Amino acid sequence: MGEFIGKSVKRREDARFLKGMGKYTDDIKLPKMTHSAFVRSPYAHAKIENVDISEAEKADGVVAIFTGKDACGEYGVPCGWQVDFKNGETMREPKHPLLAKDKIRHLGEAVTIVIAETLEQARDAAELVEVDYEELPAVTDPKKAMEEGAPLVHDDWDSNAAFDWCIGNDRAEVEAALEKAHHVTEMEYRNQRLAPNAMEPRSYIADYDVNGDKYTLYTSTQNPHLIRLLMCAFVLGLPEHKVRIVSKDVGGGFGSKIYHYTEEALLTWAAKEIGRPVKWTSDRSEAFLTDAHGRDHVVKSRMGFDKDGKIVAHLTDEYCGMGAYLSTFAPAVPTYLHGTLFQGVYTTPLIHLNVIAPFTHTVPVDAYRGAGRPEATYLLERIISKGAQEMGMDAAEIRYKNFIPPFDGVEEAGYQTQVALQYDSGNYEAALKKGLERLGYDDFRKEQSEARKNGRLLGVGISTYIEGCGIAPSAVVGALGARAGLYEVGQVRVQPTGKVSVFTGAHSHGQGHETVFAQFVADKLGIDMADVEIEHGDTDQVAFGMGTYGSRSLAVGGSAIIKSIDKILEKGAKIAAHKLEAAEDDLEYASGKWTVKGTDKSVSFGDVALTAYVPHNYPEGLEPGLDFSSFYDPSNFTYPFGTHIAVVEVDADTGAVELQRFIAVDDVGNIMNPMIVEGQIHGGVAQGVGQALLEEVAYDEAGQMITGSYMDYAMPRADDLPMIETENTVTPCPHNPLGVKGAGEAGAIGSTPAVVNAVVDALAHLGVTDIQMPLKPQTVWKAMQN
Amino acid sequence: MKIKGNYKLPASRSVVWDMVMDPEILERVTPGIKELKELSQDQYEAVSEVRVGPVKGNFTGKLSIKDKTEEEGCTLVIDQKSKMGNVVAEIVMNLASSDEGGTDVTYTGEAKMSGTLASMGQRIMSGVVSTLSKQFFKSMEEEIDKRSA
Amino acid sequence: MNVTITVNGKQFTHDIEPRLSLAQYLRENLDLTGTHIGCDTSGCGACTITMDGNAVKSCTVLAVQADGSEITTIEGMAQNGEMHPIQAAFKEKHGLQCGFCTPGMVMVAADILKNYPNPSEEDIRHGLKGNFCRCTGYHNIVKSIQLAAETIND
Amino acid sequence: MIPAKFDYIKATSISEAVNLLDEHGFDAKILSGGQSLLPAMKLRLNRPEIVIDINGIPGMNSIEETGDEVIIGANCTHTQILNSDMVYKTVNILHQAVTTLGDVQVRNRGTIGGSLAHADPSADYPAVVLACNAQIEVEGKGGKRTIAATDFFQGIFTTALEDDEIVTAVRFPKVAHGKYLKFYQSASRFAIVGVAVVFDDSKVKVGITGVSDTPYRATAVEEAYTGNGDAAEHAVDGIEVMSDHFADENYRSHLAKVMVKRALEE
Repeated sequence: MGEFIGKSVKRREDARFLKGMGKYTDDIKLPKMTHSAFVRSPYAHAKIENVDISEAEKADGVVAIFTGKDACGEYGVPCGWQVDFKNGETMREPKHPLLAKDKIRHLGEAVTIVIAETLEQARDAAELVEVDYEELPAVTDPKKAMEEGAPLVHDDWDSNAAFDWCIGNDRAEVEAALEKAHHVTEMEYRNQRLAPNAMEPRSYIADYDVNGDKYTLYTSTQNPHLIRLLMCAFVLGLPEHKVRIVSKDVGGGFGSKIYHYTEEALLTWAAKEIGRPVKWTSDRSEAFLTDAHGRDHVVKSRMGFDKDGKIVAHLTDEYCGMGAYLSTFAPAVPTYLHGTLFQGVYTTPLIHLNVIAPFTHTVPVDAYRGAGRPEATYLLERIISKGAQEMGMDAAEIRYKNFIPPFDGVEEAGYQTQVALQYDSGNYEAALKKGLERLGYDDFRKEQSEARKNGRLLGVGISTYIEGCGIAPSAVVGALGARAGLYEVGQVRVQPTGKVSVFTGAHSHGQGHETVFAQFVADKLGIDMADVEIEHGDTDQVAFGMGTYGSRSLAVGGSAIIKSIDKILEKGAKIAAHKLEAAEDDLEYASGKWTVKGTDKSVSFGDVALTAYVPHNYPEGLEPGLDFSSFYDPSNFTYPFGTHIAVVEVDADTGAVELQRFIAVDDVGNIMNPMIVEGQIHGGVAQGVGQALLEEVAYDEAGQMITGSYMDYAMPRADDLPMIETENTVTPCPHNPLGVKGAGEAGAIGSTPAVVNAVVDALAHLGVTDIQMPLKPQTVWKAMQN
Repeated sequence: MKIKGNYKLPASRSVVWDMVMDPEILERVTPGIKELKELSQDQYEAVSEVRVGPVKGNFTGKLSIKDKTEEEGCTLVIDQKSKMGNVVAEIVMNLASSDEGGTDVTYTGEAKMSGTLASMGQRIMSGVVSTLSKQFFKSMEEEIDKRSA
Repeated sequence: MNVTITVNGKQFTHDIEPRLSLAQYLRENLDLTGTHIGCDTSGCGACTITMDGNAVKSCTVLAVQADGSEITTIEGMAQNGEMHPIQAAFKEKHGLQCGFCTPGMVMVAADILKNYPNPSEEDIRHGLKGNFCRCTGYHNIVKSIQLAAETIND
Repeated sequence: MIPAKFDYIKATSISEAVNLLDEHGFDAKILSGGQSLLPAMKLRLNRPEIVIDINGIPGMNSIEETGDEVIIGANCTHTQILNSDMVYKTVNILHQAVTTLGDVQVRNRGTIGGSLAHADPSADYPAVVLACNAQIEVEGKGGKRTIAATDFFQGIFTTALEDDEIVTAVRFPKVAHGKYLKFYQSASRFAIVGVAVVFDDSKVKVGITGVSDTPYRATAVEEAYTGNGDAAEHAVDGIEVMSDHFADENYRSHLAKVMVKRALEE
């Protein structure tokens, strides 16, 4: 370990954020910039009979108004992942128009954009646009969308299914095993729809420079290069080298800012039309209606156990809502990011999952923190606990019985699951053991039974999760339907003075890349962190990139940088050898200098850098310069895992749940910066607890959203949460150079079932075996009454 | 959203029925209604200004009466549009003679809202309907008082 | 309407529309973009500033209402290039990730510490009720404010 | 979010505000703390043509004590009330309610007069003013008058205020022993049920907010009270109970009883 790796180095990005000097997209003002406002549908499903912009056009300050009848109405945003029907039929992929022309398919779909000199004028004029709609019946529930006679979201097909997919063992074989099982536990529930709610609303500014015929889009995205690729190649047909995407400070994403949104392409198009920059920043109300949501699975599941509590088979059927259109990664979420985790940390021998993914009259659903893995973990960790409860077993004991034994992926081979993946390394029982020790499990059970005698309802919930991060390699994901590679790019440019600029295709929107990446770069080069600058979020600066999501930045992006560092050191050694008049093999590199082994003869990194750029005395045939770029395509996913434990008390009179303790034991492989990893876990846990107890996007039957603001969409506030107790076990990833696994989503994956298990545990003696999320006081109270 | 309630009016069924069927009276007693224009038999164009605490908006649209059974009941169909969202409601109203000589009015129905009204108004909507209904019947009562005076 | 407002110790006079919120005024007229807007219903607290010493949500105050008042924004917290103890504590305790809610958190923390110089964890969590953070789970924000209290009291 | 255009007038006296209200009728809106009005205007759920700011009117933001009363100016912010030692000592139940109200920032701007005039069915003050039998001082074209809390609330966002009247102060009788308890909605933090109980010898006065479209005195509870929590069973007798996404009629009725019981047993 070096000077910085593994240390809780304070973040270098903090100074600007703490002083109010961050530059989020909405903070940017361009000369002659115009402002825009959208007219959005108040209906979930409707025919557009007429759009009258005549009054609006006359309003003060209006620069332009566009509707679906303008040229922009011909463009559509594509999906980035193709998942076909299990019978071979191609995925149904509707066009997602930039502005609706004839038909509305979800509440809040954009009908008209009004561009004006000021934001006030744009808003005022937008109110004057008259749209005549004929409201049509809507369907918002994924299961109901597949019922006979359900309103069709797209008329091009005879059902709402985008695809119907399965994974695992033969269904009949799984069913037969369930028939024979000693005990079968069943569950039916909804993994409710969530709104990601990054605190910075989406914001875009498009600019067109007529001189260079060049577009610039400033956007609050997690994924600048992919936005450029999709927008240029699939939406607007623009040459990529004429388009620059800038995404500097971004105020949180949690998935919702990965995707290419219609507004990005529309503004880019409009900027050229009007010859001026145009800005749009979402209101929170608009965000609820238009940001991609998460989850929305309707689940029916059966798990079979033998008499010892060993799982013998697992069969699940799900309806996973896609919303009205297919968002960029939507099809991958309930399939390859979900079904592939159905093995969990258990030795389940037979698994089958069927997923029907229907269109509904709702905003598109896509990856939200964890993406498919929280939904898989929720199912596994709830159903195994429910099974234990039904069979009179202890929740920890049943898990110990079913764990895959420890394996490090080096001495012992990786673990091949029934659902396509090969886990890299794992030690699942160690994490559970550590968590139970931290809790004082046996003592808690005593306290719980004492409390019950006094009418107090205490409960503990355990969740032992696994997830898959840094999805790769590209050839595999390509075979699974991805329309992009999932490698990452890392460029290391050593400046003549020995200062280092690193360009990464990963993107930080809170994760602290500028610090963590600089930590390992400085260590690997043996130089000071202050001499390393991390650049990201600008397609003109960074060669290419695949952005940040799926906890991939360090495992994939970091590894790409390591590859370039290796090349730097390899070339540096040649220069050093020349300068020291020694053989390369006789040199060793440490603490920022090459030394001839066993002597005090050395040359510094800075000297070598200068020589590379002033190659007067230089190895023959070697190119000047010290600047390398690498693409890293991992050989496998990484598989973080861990144990989360929640302790709750339920108010017997009101059903209110108090989260008293939360213990998170996470194994994310090697840890670069413990402070940042802990912070990621805290945040993930808060979001997972949010899903368990508070959060829910609710649409009514007609497709109106009844939780469209912070007055009705409940998110955790400071007084909803306790301090979060974090612990780690460390099982390095065997296949990437840093041995890291990823920490961004773990918190949100393990926590949700832990909390629900705890509440059910608190009420178990009352005969409660399941409660639907979110566990609102009313819901819990009603469960207690039955 | 479900709407239901009942109210006792101190007048006979025939008086209450005639009042409900009289657009002039309806215009006077219905909270917020500024203008009720008869389009055809039992079909009206309504212009209203609804003011409930923080919410104030102008609505326009149709109001019609169907399934009429003299002195027994009818269905009120409301379809009102505004900048902040639209309201569509169908309310079944039944009249029954009460023991004390008055009329028991019971109403049940369903209201659908859209737009900002729907997404922002959840917390208060059942209260709004309750208050508006009370206002309606209180005005009816005043109208009855006026007539009997 | 003409307003004169003192922001971070400097006096400004502008002719503005009455409907301009103080948050927009700070961002658009003064280019003080550290004050962020995260919601429409006064629920998120990202726009928190202090007005005559009290934390308020600047999205729910009209700029015309601030006529004659003294405003401090996040940009006014550091003095002579030195971070305010609250800012320094947020850095020390990793009380921020994406940074978007951070200015509001720092400004409300100032109000909390004004009223509770030795706050308990509960006082802090109670005081943060009006501010959403989606990144940190509040854990390190609470720790930051605890540390800030210690530093200020020292 | 940006409100529709309006004219802004900063009133310098009560009579000026009243005259403006009289002149402009429903086109005008009084701006006090603005914590409910401004969000509604930003969402364009309301679009007054004239906003009359009463914050600058002198004499409306003091807390004063007479022999047996505490008089709180309508423009007093929630924070002012929270920090008042006098309120803490003499009307502690009011102090209790304010601690649960909104958040730091909202309490720093919002005012007691604004909140009462707004008459949100889930606000905290109504339960307290009802249980305390507070008197609400108002002024309009017709002069000053006093409205008893029990006559003040008439429906959702609806009060006994005439169209040209504004709240100028609230007079609380000193209360030796009282309890405010709230069960809040987890998103808005408004009350699903808020219960204020004032104990007076062997009797109680009970005010309830959040349950119905109008906050009410739970007279059935008061009549049945025999010194313990049993009377809580009558918390919603004769009351039309609201229903929403977070609490349907059944659950809300149940919660009302639970919270009344707890408050009575404090």
